[in-house]
Amino acid sequence: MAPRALAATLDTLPTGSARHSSADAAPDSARLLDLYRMLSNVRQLDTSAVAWQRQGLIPGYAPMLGQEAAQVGAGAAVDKTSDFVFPTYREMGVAYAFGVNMVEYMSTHKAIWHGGLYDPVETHFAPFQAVVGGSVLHAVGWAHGQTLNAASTAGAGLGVGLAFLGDGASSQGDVHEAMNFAAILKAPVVFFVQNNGWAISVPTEQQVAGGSVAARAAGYGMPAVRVDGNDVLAVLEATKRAVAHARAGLGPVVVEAMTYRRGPHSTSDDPGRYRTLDDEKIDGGEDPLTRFRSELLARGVADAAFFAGVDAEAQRHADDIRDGVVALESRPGSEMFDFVFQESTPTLGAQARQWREESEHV
Amino acid sequence: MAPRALAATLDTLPTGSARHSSADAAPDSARLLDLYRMLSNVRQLDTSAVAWQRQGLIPGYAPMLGQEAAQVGAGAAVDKTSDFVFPTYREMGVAYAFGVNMVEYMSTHKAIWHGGLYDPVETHFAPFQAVVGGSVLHAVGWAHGQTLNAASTAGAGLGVGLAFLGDGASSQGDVHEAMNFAAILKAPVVFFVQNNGWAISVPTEQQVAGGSVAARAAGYGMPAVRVDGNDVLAVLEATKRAVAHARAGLGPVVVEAMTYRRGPHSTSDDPGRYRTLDDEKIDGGEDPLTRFRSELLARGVADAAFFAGVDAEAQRHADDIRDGVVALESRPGSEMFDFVFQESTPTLGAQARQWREESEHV
Amino acid sequence: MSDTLEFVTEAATIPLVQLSMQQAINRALAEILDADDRALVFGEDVGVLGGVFRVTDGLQQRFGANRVFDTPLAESGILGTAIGLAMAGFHPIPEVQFDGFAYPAVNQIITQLARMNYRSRGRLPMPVTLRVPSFGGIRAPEHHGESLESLFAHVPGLKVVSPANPQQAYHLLKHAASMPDPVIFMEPKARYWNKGEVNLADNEGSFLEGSVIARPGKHATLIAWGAMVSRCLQVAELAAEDGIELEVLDLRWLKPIDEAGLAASVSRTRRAIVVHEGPHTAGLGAEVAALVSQSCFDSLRAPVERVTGFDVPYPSGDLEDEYIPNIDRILFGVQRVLEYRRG
Amino acid sequence: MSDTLEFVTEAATIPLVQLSMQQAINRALAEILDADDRALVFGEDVGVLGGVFRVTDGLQQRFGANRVFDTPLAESGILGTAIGLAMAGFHPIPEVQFDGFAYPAVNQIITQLARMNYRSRGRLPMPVTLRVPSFGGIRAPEHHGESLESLFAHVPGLKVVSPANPQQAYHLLKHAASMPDPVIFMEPKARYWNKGEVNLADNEGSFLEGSVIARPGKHATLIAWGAMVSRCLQVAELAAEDGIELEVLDLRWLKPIDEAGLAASVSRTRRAIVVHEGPHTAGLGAEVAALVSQSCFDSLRAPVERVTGFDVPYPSGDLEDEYIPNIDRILFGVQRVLEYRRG
Ligand SMILES: Cc1ncc(C[n+]2csc(CCOP(=O)(O)OP(=O)(O)O)c2C)c(N)n1
Ligand SMILES: Cc1ncc(C[n+]2csc(CCOP(=O)(O)OP(=O)(O)O)c2C)c(N)n1
Ligand SMILES: [Mg+2]
Ligand SMILES: [Mg+2]
Repeated sequence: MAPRALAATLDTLPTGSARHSSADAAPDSARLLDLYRMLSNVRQLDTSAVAWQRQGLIPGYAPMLGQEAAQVGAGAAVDKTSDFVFPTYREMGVAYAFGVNMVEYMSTHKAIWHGGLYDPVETHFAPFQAVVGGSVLHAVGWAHGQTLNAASTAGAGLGVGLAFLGDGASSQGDVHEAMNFAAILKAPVVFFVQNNGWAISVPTEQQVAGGSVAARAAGYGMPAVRVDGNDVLAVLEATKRAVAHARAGLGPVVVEAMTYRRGPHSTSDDPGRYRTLDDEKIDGGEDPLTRFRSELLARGVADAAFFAGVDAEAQRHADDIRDGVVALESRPGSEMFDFVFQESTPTLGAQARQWREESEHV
Repeated sequence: MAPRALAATLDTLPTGSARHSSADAAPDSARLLDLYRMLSNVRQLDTSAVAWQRQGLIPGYAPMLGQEAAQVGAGAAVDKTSDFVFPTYREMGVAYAFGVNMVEYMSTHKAIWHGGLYDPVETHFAPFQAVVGGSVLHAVGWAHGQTLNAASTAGAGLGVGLAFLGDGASSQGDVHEAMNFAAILKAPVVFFVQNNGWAISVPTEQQVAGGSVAARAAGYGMPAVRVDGNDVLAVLEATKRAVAHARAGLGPVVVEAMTYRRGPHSTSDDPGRYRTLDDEKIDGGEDPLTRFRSELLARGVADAAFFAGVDAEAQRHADDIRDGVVALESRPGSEMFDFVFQESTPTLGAQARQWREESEHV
Repeated sequence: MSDTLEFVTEAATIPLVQLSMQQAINRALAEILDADDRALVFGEDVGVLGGVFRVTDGLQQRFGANRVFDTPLAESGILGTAIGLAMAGFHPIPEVQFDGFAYPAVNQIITQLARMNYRSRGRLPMPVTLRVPSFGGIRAPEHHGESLESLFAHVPGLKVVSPANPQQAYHLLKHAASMPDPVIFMEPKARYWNKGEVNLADNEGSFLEGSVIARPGKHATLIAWGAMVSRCLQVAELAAEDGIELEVLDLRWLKPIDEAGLAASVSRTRRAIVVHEGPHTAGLGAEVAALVSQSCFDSLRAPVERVTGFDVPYPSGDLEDEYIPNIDRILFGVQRVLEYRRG
Repeated sequence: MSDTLEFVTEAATIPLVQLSMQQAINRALAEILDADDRALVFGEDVGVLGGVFRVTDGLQQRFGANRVFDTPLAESGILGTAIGLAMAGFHPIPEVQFDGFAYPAVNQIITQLARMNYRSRGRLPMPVTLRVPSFGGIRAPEHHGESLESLFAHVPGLKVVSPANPQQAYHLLKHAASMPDPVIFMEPKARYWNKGEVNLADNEGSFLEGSVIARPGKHATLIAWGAMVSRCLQVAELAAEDGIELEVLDLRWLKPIDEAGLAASVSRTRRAIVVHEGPHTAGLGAEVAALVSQSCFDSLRAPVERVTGFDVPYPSGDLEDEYIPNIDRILFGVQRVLEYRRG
């Protein structure tokens, strides 16, 4: 079996269908180096977070090892000011590329607050989502809202909703409803599928009938791009084109990034029970960071010294984030009651008072 | 706009992929006359049921006017002994073609028993289903059960589940989950879609992104046939091929019968609020019964006298069924409690006793 | 916070009109759409058709297909889209066509709509008013007569209200749509066509909160909501002929429940019967009975009676009147609390 | 029908083994699959992996991928398929991976699984046992600590049970799987790893029905289920040091509820505290409190106390111990019922 990332690609997205200056321009060398910087930082942070869990600093974590190119490429393709990201529980790399405060992001893995402590409105990065497929419809609704807003404002291109989902999530009814709603509403949303080969222990072959989520798009009259998800430049380009298409009001697009979950599903998972190290080697293919390093060397825009410097910097950065995570304190129990409603109720107020009396003895 | 039934057809079902004696044989003239007999009876009964509602004999009814060819063709294509039909609330014509006792079938419309009084086990016709898309997954589970049974028995062809759904139902998440499960499990199930142009007041164009439910099948790696749903022979042939494919263990098939809901959604609906009579004329095309009459005349297997005789017979038959429906009595209130469980509970027993004391004063 | 209906008619020189509940809700929706350009109405058949009950009649014509639109046939899709629209700053007022078809949306309602404000630490409020034609009594097909109030009331993050008459329907819907939190608005479909007097003048907030005494009395309190309120009023009429004065408390808000209003009434009457259509076990009547049994422990002279639907699936039209609490069954419940003697 | 645990250990010369609840359930599943070739186990990751909690460990290897299989990631699909398999004569034992992920299946559970026997007038029974790892206490991500018992108990056509220890898990699961009706089997995931003595010998039916007295006492009855039973036993230990003898009633069957067992215990102790993890309003504690307040109206010396989760979304791990009834909060509840004086 060949590396999954190299699976036959599919591209039904009309090229140049939408004028998109940014997407047309191939990334210049500064941009290329910046992409590597992000990849290196994300890799470092992901590896560190796994270590934090082993050290007991955080109770659990969902590694994205191997998906760095897919996540950094996607995150780098959207506009922090006009677009909105709807992540799952594994989009640490997108959060990083999108500029989310990573200590606030990691707070969810420290069991401090389910949605994370970052501000979704300021960051345009929706709260951490633990329901598989749960937020895909939200992206469609949010995106349709941009269309409705545009009806009143000048047509300066639409804000785009970027919905993240996995191969497993594609089985959920909500994802079908989301794709159908989006196509009917012509909503500016991009369904970004990270097909990483696994849903916990279930391989894509037993999950996605037909073998490709991108191939489903045609059934909704939607364009789709299936791309090598371990090639950061390919992902960046494909996502930019998809976003430009949606931004131009031409409707939703599916991007399926073929990648591989090189690590366990989560720190409590044991992949040895359902796949061998050989499988991992063959299916995983070449490490996306190694690939991009070779690419940069080939292009002559970077050298070993650059990589060493960036990687060391990433290590320091991860250590700083660790300090921040260590310093994170639990939220007061009173916040259980504070955020249930915008306007609390007498019943809830009474429960909060009783909790204070019995648990805080005040 | 052209009649919907003549919409471009689609056929990805490998011909002869499965040996299917019955399906190969073109219907002989006896069979042709029998099909007309069914069409005539279904038309007559449907028209009568609408009248019964106006007369106050039944509180409501969901007419299938215009869908006779689709339903009779589908119903005639399956095997009463080995296969199982999973209807919606509008499959009166399938029930008739399948030999369900029509008085027992109509009991649901007399508000006597939601599922109908017919025996689903004996008739291989599942209870009347009021949840849109609600029973499609049941067909998949039942069909997979046939595969599991076959594992133990000799491979004499699999029982096939025939799931009925409408264009509107195709939007439900459950239908997506059903198609994906079926394709993954290679379950012997045929998804028979009656695309009748409307989901109450919502036209297919605002419902089915991409325009065709059959076109969705490819995304699951499933074959599909889109057929003129007002041509009873075309429907019969397409469904037979689909059933043969599934029976041979080659997996699920989607059949989309393009037809038209010529009547209101139900006797309480007022189509004048969302479509014009002209729309109905153009979109509806030629009456499926008229079409089949011409066909039989052209083939010279029937003449006006035959049609007159059959239609008169159908009228008498409908009257007999009406007598049966008139004679149907309400079920005793005690049955509210009798069928909740196979093994009742102390709580429910106490409620039943109290009901008897207070409502039957015994 | 309990208020008597007299309160309404007291105030003089205020615009009174006769409206059915269906008209009152339609009028409220029109006023909401008119006053709040972020408000959106959508669902199955709510646009061109104006809803299967005509509750949204004329709204699309008046406010356009951007503000009032039909969706594909998928309830989870409707709720999930509403959540995203709320995140984009809109005030969605979606409809699910019938109670029983809220079930496909339960995952989005419970895990998303009810929690987004909490999950986002108050940064993503969900000002969503979900209209659900509810309860039974219209001889409809299966799943068209369900009572989901106890399911919804149990969900942290939701508020739940059900109007008993046109006056309340008009004002409570406008109030719900003005709230920054998700509200499930349960419309007693069996009462859509009953006309009643509607006072269009704004009432101060207090009128919109808590329960109301639909009829004062002193021998026992009938506690009900939705379509059961008018039935309890009938029962009170009949009982009055025998000199039994029943108080009828219209709970209205099923979450939060007006605990003070319940306690005030029952501590006076010292006897209570809670009446609802939904199944008995773990129905909202259990919560009401538990609250009253606690708050009125000293004054109660008899156990709180629950006259409810049975623990059976909502039956077909012919058996509807056997399932829904009817006058006889409610009177038996009244008799039990009045005749109760400590053993 | 209430029974004491002594009953179990009384009987001599019967095979006793030490098992964790996870092992006990795994063993019960193996015996069910072995004895009933129509039984099927399926769900997400239950096959090769053996379940995220290893509850189905080794079953696929032993019984093959036709009897024990992984499904695509869709809970409604899992339940809908189970219903169809039951129609085909199988005995499905599906799993939803976590409580919070039963919500996407609620429509199939309520409108289909719970009603098919009724809709078909008894011709299409649904011998489906749905395993749901339930309740909180393991510091997991969002939606991994929910209590759905009041939602399920309210649904006509469902039976609901939750074991408190390995002995019950083993026998109740085998019993549930032998029933011709749908049973929701709620496994207290926080107790998966606690070992306990399991008596493998069959017990007569009576042992499998109704509630059990986990600890006898005379001053008040603590009513609990699932993981709260062991916590209430701790509380009883502590209270005993102060001479307060608390009876601990393990409800076990959440539908049907053992009304007789509840009445028998509380009419003796004359005081009751019901404890559960789920949110307070319309929680199953309301049903228990309503039943006890009625059946023990004359003997109760204090209002029934409810010590429960709050009406807030199940919080993140750090706040878990503030949300789930802890020993302090339960003791406060005990104190309230013991110190109550009629005003
Ligand atoms: C509705 C729902 N069902 C089940 C789960 C448990 N679960 C968490 S992640 C996961 C697998 C998801 O696979 P995929 O969508 O491919 O994303 P990946 O984990 O590969 O990133 C499962 C089954 C869940 N969180 N939500
Ligand atoms: C889950 C669900 N949602 C909504 C409804 C209300 N409803 C009944 S039929 C119908 C339209 C169905 O359209 P379609 O699937 O095309 O079937 P048709 O009526 O055209 O035969 C709707 C919305 C329902 N019965 N079930
Ligand atoms: Mg995956
Ligand atoms: Mg249709």
